[in-house]
Amino acid sequence: MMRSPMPSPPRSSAPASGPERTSSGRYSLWRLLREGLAGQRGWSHAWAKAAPRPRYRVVVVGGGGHGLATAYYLAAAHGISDVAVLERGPLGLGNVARNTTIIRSNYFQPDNVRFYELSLKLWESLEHTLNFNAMVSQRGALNLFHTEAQRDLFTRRANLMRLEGVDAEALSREAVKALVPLVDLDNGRYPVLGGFLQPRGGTVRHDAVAWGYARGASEAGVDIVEHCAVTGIRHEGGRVTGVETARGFVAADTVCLAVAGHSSELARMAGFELPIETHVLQAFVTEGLKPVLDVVLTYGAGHFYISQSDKGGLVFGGAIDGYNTYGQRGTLPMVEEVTAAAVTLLPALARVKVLRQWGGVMDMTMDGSPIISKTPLAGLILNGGWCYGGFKAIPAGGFTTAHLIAHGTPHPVAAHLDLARFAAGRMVDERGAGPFPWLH
Amino acid sequence: MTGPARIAQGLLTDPARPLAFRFDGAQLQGLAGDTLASALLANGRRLVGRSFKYHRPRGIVTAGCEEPCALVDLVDAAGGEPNRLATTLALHEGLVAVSQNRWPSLELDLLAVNDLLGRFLPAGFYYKTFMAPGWAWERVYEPLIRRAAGLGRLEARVTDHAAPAEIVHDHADVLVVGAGSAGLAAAAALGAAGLRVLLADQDVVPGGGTLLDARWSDWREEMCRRISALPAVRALARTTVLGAYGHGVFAALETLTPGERARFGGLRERLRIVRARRVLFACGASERLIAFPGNDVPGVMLAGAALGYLRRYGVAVGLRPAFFLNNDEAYEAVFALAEARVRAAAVIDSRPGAVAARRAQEAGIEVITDAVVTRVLGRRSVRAVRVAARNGSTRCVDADCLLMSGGHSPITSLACQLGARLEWHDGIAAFTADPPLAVGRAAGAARGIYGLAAAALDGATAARALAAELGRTVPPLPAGPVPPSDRDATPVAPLWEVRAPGKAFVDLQNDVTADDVRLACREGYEHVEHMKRFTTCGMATDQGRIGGVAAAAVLAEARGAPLPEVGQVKPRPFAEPVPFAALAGGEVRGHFKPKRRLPLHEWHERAGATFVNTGLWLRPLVYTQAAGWDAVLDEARAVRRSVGITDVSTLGKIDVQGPDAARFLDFVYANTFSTLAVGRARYGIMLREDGLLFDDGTTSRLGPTHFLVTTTTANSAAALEHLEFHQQSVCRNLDVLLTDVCDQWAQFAVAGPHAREVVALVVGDLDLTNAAFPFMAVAEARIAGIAGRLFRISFSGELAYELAVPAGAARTAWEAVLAAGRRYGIRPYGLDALNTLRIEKGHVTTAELNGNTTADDLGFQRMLKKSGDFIGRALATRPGLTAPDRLQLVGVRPVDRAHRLRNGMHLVAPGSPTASLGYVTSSTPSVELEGWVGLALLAGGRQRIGTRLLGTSPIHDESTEVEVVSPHMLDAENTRVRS
Amino acid sequence: MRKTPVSGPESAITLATCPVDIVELAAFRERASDLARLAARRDIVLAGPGATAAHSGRLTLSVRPDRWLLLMPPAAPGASAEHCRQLCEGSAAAVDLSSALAAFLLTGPTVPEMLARACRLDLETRAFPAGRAAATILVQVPAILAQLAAGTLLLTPTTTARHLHEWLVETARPFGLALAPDATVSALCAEAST
Amino acid sequence: MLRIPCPWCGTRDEVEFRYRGDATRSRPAAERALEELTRYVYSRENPLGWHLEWWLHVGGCRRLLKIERHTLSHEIRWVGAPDAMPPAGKAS
Repeated sequence: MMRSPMPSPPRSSAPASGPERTSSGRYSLWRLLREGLAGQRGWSHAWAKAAPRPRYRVVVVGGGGHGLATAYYLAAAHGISDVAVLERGPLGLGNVARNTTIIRSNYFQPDNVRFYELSLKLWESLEHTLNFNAMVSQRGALNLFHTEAQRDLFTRRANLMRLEGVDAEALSREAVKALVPLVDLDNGRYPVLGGFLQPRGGTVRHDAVAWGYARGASEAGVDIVEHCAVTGIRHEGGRVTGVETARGFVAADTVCLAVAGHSSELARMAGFELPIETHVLQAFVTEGLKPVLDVVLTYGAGHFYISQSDKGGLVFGGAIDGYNTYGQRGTLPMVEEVTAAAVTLLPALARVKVLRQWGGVMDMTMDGSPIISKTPLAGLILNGGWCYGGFKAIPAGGFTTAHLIAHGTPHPVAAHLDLARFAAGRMVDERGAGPFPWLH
Repeated sequence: MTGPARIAQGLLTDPARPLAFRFDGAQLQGLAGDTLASALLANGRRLVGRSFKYHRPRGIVTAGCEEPCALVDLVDAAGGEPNRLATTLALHEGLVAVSQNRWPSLELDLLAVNDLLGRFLPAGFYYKTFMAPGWAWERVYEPLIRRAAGLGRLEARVTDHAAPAEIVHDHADVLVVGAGSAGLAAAAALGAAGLRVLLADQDVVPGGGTLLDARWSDWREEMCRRISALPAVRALARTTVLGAYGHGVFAALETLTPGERARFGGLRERLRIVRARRVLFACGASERLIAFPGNDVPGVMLAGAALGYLRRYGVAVGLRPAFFLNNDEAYEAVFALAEARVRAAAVIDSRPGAVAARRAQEAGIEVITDAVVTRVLGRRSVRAVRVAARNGSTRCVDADCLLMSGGHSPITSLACQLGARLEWHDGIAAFTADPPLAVGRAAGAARGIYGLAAAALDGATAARALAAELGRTVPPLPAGPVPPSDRDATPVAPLWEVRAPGKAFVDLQNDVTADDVRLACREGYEHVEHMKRFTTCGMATDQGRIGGVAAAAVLAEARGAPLPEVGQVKPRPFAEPVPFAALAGGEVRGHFKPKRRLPLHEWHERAGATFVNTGLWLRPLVYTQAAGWDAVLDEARAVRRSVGITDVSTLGKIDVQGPDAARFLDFVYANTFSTLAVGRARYGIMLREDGLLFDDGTTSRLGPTHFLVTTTTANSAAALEHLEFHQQSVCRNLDVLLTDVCDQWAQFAVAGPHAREVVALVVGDLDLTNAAFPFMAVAEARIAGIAGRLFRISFSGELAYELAVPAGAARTAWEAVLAAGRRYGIRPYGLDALNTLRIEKGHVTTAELNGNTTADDLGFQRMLKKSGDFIGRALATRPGLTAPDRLQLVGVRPVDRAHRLRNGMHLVAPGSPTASLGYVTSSTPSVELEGWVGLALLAGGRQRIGTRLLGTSPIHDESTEVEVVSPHMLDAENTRVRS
Repeated sequence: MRKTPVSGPESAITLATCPVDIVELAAFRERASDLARLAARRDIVLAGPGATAAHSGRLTLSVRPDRWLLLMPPAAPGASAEHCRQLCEGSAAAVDLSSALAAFLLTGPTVPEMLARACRLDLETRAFPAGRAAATILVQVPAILAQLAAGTLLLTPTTTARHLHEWLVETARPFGLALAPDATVSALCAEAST
Repeated sequence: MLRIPCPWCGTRDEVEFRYRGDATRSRPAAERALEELTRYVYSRENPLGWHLEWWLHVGGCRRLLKIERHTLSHEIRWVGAPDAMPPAGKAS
């Protein structure tokens, strides 16, 4: 009974606008069985493949997790379905498809705890909201600590979470060992002193999040337009009027950028710069194994975190490479660093084989926290700056961005993520690393 | 006898050296030189595993690293290894392997029921169900799915030592990937041109395709001889290039021979990081499957694999093989097996006719042209195949194995990682990819030039071009054995799938069928990346090597788009699965990070210190092994009451010299140093450019143009970089030099009311009276006769001196102080006591300098200079950094003195117990005050001094009322430090 | 087909500690030539960039622009630095690093092959001949390498020297390792290229 | 993996260097408007393309290098001293 109750946003009952669409129908075990008898021939497109219309009330640029979730909540929670999501390639192949699938809400800044907790609550009801099983698996997120200073920091964080009504537990060394028998508590260099567990943390099948939101948005009347690169942002008198695309001009009252990793490029089209640098974050997966790791585990003496997917592969990652790059690929020094931490903490992995490495490019902000904000250009909304925390934030990011678009004012749990905070000195700096994105 | 199917002498096997091994409990025999797969086949074993999803019986499909099915768990004393490929696993005496993913046994697997339910379990079925009730996913469905999924088994046990591993760094002018005919010809030519060449080949011996054709052995031997004679060419067998990383960097995995393994302490493989000016991809092409119903039955194999087993190990994969193919290259297997008296039951060629088909017919082999296999009869082994000709006729061919070939795909993954674009060629029905010329080239089958002779020629041509680009010329090479010329061939005719009832697999390891691909397309997952992710096609350990193009072709047909437009999924490293140990190298566990030891580490050790990791440093925490506060407080008490000594050598120390040294320090510090007198020290704070505190420490002026900066231990490396960065950028016109002298100087604090008397005894002829050597004085001094420095600075709040001597003389100085202090009961004190002392005094460390605090937050507002530019000056004035409700440094004490504080405890107002107002950063039982004392960062803290709040630690279920006090809880007037 | 197998134990590696005083001379802005002139007066040859030089029983090497490390026989703590300070006459900072850097000497034909297990530089003879010096990182700690006629000199910070020394001993073992008696500065200078 | 041609040390692996970010802006003096300093500290061009950036060679000569590197291909086409600028005409 880990799930905490959260009313799912109302689904719009307004008829779909735009091109005629065939619904993919409701998913259920019974339908699956029925289709099985019929050779699985009755399924149709999970989301309608729309062509862009000349104008929309809202154009969302970026068909990734945040863009699709924003469009979904605009339609489902605010009744705004005159919306297009424009994606330059096929949807859902950016960072939503390149992360390590972790969800959690353990943060140091009270505002961040509230924001990510909203997200966690939305995750908990996601399959019912979307009628799409994204396999939200609340198996627990465990942070190990190796020094007393680290214990103090995590104590402070866990206490804050508890004050905010979020789950957090301190674990002894023995409890860590019981939960993760693979861990070598002594490990030769930085012994594990204990751990902090967020039982409601866990993993989600990442691709399914994009597909589920796309399907939900599409059924609610949103046009999802793939292979439609935005090449310019048109504005007049300080107000956005629409976007130039590879498939012609698309007018809009509001344009929302949800292109984390490439926010700076889009902002440049709109004529301003952002407090963002683009960096690559790598991830890795091993061959499939029978169940051997039941939590999301984070090492505290190096950059390394790991979980086991339902398919059996160990999915793991480390820190960003630390220099500006748009190259969505893995690099070598990080391989050594991450795997060294893995073998140190979990020596039984020594003979397990790593299959693939890949990279996703992140919007790294100057304080390590995201941006959901109005911009210097009226009518242009930014959802970006996700650093490496974008995946877990998808539901809340979409939900609060939709709120900002629909109401013109920030959602209370995302108000601290405004763009003006940098000039004002209201940074939301989890690590205290300062305006050095490569240190966050 | 080493197996009934061993019909000939293999190129690699040694009939004189039989090896015993076990598979699933059965005791079997193979030969030295065998792989586990060849030994199993020699023993007539077909069934080696169960498939991932449907638990269908599976056998060996290939003879190399592209193997999708023959994965086994290796069992040995060291805990074993899951998911080893039988096809690349060298057999050794006593090897024990077990099959995977079956229960209770390989022969009888109950989960094979999934195969019968397959119609209800299409690709992505799990996205559409298991959604209700909400709690059931984690409790019921997911555990079931997880248990059924996964392949190999890993024992979760902790070994007591790290597996041996090493990373070796290599450099070359040209890296040649692959030692087939193209690679050998190229390496010989490049070497002759005087270039440094690294020739890497994944096979146990060089030769590639030439190993499978007896006519090429002379040529191969001559090339190997030439290469051996060239000192600048290094040839590495058993070495797979795993990934291409740009800037000429490649990672390669070398598997060690048993001899080398023994010499290197059991090392199994080493990772090589190769830096090369150019690369030549001569990595060949890989054979493809054809999707038809039953293409996964044990005994259905790639034709090239059958040829490999025969030539390399002398093993016949069957005695009555049928062939199903669409290209002439695959006929090599037909002919070779026939030569070994294994006659084909029939060759089913999808083409209406071909040069090779005619040759086969001339040799008396039945070739059924213009026909396809529509079904395989047999479940655990092939019994017969059903053949349908284009003209509508069908027949059944009895056979004990079916050897298929859907053509060949040049291996392009490394080139693609370097930005090469895939290009489709109808002539070979395959994609090729040419790397950018600045990076290198591809040659031979790797770029679609098939035929050993053509590839050898292509390799030599590429070598000449590369040599020229690198400023060398390939000299005329001595005439060697003339290689046989390639036979005429009829081009491949694309054939990806035979549509007939039943499961036709495009990904054998992940159990993805052609129907799954079509379902994905029907549901809109029609981009090749979407299809991959929806069906998991190509995501298994073999990365879809043999079925990837077929899957793309099925998708293309379903989309009604040409195959080149559909493309292939983007290849990512690694070319083959790599053990963690190999990637990690030797810097793991005890060597994960260097240990940084104090000059007096051994002394502290002998004195019984408990050490604590702070960054890389090992520091004495307290001089006892016992837990608890008693010893800490005893040490701290000695300082407060008499005298103590502590090792502060970990502080960062930077020597700053030059005519502009003072100007530089004025810029990097928020306070002023140009006004500091020679022979004086000053506490300084550095800000980041964003106005927040970066670091603090004492800076001394040793001469008019000579300063010594100290930084915190935690920030020492970052502070040096921060200063160097600014010195070389913003301040590059200043004449100032920075030198890291952290390791040069051992530094000790001698603190306590008797510090002066003790220090006076070890410092010769220096007047230590307040008048001559007041608080914050600095002097060169002879310390126990050693040229050193004396500072009168205090972190503890007591009368204190810091003594610095060259680290090599640390012991002499330290022991001199101890001897001098004996009469005062001097005690060494560790980090914990140091912390107790500084908390009482209200001094901050990194717990408070946490990157989110300003000078004002910590009470340093008066230190900011009023005039002149310095780092962080402007941005520190922003409203967010000067707001009155910011977290400010205060002291806290429990109202009930018997209660304790905790670091990380939050402070709340009694009226709103869930709204955090701040938190305790540091706390300790006090020596001088009753009970616990703590430092806290508290919203509007200075305004709250004198009020009471609740300190709460929900995770400990603790709450206590605290009074907010000044952070300077002891001797706020600083009389002690000035005494 | 490995034609150059990892060399056998017969080609052993020797490892020696070098007791030396080390002083860094760092020239002030545009005073490098003054420093060179003053040094020459005392028979000290300042090595070129990335090079070593030996003269009159002292070894200099340069791995940072306008900075030189002087290696000389050990004297009383601080004495060598003081000597250098006087020599510079204000043209350079003379900073004592005798206690900051530990020095090891490795000899044997397989030293480059052994060091390639940590060293990212190309130490092959043609790429790193005698007379060359370079600063780099070995097993995560700073290291200065100098190729001398006497062998490969390795300077590394003292507080992590044990870490590197342990690594050297462990890694050299399969190559055949002999611990040699201390090497003096004059041994380091022997036949070194100038 | 980047291989950075250090003018003092030769070409070295990226692990020897510490990245110090965007090198296109020079620091305005503190007397200048707060806005200008805010831009200097927080605002980034962050181009997909050629990028001028600082790297400190901490594992070698400890010199600060100014490098022009492509953020997609990672090609490095110019390396210079802190006060140098890449040849004109290569700015984009």
